[in-house]
Amino acid sequence: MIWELELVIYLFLAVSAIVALEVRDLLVAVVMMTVFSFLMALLFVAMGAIDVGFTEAVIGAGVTGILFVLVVFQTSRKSND
Amino acid sequence: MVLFAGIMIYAASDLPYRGDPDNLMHAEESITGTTVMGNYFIKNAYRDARTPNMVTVVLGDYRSIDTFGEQVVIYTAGLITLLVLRRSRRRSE
Amino acid sequence: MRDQFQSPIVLLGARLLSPYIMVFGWYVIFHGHYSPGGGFQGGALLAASLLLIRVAGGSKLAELQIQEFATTPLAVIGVVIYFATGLVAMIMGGYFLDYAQLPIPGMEADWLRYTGILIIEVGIGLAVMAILVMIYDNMARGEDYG
Amino acid sequence: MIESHLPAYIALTFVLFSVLIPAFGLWRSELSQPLAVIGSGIAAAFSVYGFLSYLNDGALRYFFGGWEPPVGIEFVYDGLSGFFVMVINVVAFFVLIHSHHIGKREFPGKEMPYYALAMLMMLGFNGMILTGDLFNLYVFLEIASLSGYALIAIGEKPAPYAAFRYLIIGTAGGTLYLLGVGFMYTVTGTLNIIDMAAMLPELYANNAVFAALILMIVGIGVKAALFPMHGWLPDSYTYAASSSSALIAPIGTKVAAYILFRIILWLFGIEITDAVAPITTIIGIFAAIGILYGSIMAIAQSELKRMLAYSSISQIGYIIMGLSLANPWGFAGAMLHVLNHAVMKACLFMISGQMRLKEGHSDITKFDDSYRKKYPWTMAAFTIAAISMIGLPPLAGFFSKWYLVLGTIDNSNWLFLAVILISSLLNAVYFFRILEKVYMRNPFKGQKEASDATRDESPLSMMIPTGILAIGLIVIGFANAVIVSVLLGIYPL
Amino acid sequence: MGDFFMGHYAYWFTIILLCIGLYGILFKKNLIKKTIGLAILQISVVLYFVSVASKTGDATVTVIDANFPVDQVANYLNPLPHTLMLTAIVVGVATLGVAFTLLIAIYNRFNTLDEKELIDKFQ
Repeated sequence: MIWELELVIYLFLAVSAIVALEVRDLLVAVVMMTVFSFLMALLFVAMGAIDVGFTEAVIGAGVTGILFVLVVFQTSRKSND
Repeated sequence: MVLFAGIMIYAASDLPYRGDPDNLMHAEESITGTTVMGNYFIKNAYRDARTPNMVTVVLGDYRSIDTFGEQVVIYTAGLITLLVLRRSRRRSE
Repeated sequence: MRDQFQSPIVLLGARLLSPYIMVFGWYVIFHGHYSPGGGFQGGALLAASLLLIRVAGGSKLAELQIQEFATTPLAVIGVVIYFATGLVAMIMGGYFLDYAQLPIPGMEADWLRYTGILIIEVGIGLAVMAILVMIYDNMARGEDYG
Repeated sequence: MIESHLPAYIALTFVLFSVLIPAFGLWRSELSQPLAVIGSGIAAAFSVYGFLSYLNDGALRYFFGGWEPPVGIEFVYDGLSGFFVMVINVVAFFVLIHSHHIGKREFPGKEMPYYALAMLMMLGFNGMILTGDLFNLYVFLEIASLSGYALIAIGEKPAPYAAFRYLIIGTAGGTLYLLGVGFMYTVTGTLNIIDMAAMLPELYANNAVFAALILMIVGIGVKAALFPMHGWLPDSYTYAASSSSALIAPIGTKVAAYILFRIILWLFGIEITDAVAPITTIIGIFAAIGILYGSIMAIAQSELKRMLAYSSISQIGYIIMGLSLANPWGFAGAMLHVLNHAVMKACLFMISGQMRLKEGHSDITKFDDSYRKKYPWTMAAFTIAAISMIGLPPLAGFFSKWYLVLGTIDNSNWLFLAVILISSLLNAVYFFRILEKVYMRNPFKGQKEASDATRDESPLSMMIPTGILAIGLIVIGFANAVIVSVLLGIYPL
Repeated sequence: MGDFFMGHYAYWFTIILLCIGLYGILFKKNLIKKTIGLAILQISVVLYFVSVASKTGDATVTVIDANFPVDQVANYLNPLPHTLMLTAIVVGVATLGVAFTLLIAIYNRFNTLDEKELIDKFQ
């Protein structure tokens, strides 16, 4: 529990989540979502949950990222809000 | 949503301190005298299954039906893509 | 995925990387007893190695690797491995998924549990790999509605 | 031997058949539906047998993996769960028989994944009912709801959008439930329901427990379509394929209501639930608003399935109201209403499926008196179910409302009594509207005369399940005293 | 006060993330944005569970090491929430897969993913 590190990651998490929701270009939103997942994996490892961090890195950042990109390519890339 | 935030903060104000080893979920024995799961797993995981990684033991043995359900969830998701998106070509048509 | 122009460098990188990810996936499945990892992570890594080729090289190349109609039986096999393990234990007189009742001669209860966990992790890995690839394939081909 | 493994058998039958159907279905797709019928038939037989043996031998706990409950996960087969499992499995059995022709018409070429997912959904519902572990309940909840979204997404053109809205709302609800479980786990250190219930009396002043209760009620209430969270329901039931809505409508909301019963009456108990704020009263008021809202909206609809969907919102209100009364009569009335409503709604949705198969629509404004000649037995079954829905004696629907009324009188809660009576009148309005169109002479000119129509009854595989359910309503109506005496024995206090 | 802060700041940040996710679900009109909000909500709940599993002091990760005897439970983190969260992550991925499938089906039929336009096309 290194609380300074955790605090920094928390701030980045909040920023990336807000950017992912507010940006108009959906591909950027998806990339920010992947960044969010990866930071979250980092935070899990920092808290000692290596299994959960590993899973989040592989599944959340990897596979979900690929599927998100695929959906954006299959549908439209623009968003109105 | 403000209501939700209010409820959450209200709840969090009374949660036990994070990481406190005297927490009830980390305690040796619960208030009614039954076994507390977390400590049982730490103490007995290696003895029961000869596996150093406790998470694997809990996942695969103690709570194996959870894991089975989880596999079924993934299986369900696969079947759903098959159901919603694909249409099998009949030979007769 | 729609026809993008193909970059040979990306394809070369993906082809170079894919086998190592796959080997690492199997390592994660079988080494889950001693280090972080297990069926889900390993299966997801296996799927990632297959998806990498699919993303980089398009579906024609990917057909050579694992064909689309093969994914559903693989998923079923993965579920059946887990289910049958539990069922065998149940037939041998224990509760469902009671690995100590597995009919493997010459093993104590704790080593039987060790083996049982290994078997189900392989089942989970297979099912997760097959299904993630299946989701990708079905999504990439779009819906044939109407 | 068979008794001690019974809870596992019921759930595992569905797993087995959900694996068997793809295995055979890749080879021959037309085998899927018979296999699904066989699977649910076996499970229904197990659950009826299990409930009978429960009456003789008492409750049963099944430890998965051989680990004792605080450590492992258990399935609890007591009176409440046995009753619910029996109701949903028997109803699902009849609906699956009925879906043979609908499947050929509404989703051709998709039988294999459809029936496999129907099996998985039943597995999820059975697991939710039987499990004695809060996190395990979440896993089964997700199985059931994921396959439910998929079954709804099959159907008319807007069906995927309806399913997507349901998915967003339902998953958010599931996540809130999981957060509630997290609070409970943090405070008590256990996930087992029986274990936790023993600890809670010493912790009831804790804010986190109260917040967890609210989060769980909101999360499950989304699934149960409790009044403010009902927005997903009408669209989903209307656009889904007829067999999907016939399968989900009688079962899905009932199971969510079961979870509410389990959480409020068994896990927390009435005293702890009402310790900080009068939760049960608030739920009851919402249920009352839901009853009136659903009935009034149902009158405004012209599409049969949408009308039935709004009627579902109102009927789930009765069940939740029985929970909020928290006395034995209200409990018995709610339980009896679960049984009745499952049978009635299944019957009515099956009839709307038959209308869609035969006429190609289920639009109430196009109903006329030629239907009486064309489909005499279908309309007879519809009449029985509709009258039972309104609540006229001696059909089943009357008795559940009667016991609910007894419960309100017992609590001297005159507001709820008035709500029940008013909504019965509203029910009568919207069902008699249809019955009038079918049985009275049509006032419009240029319509087909009844004598012109020839008899064109639905196929036997649809007519027999509908008929059996309609007869079942009469039987339940006459046997209500026996059922209620059993149900009163389940009440925990 | 400092003690209270150290004990609770993880909860507050988790609550902030939960509220961001809920905001995305409730107020965003684009369906892919709604899905992103859903993912944020789910991962935040995972974060809550992981943060309550931690212990102060020199507790290590959940792989047994010969240097740390298992008799003293303070040596190891609580493995149960970690296990639960493995399950919850996989369930979340399955949910997202289903959501993507439905999104593709919706786009295929209505050629838009904006909620307002979709509701306009119904009438």
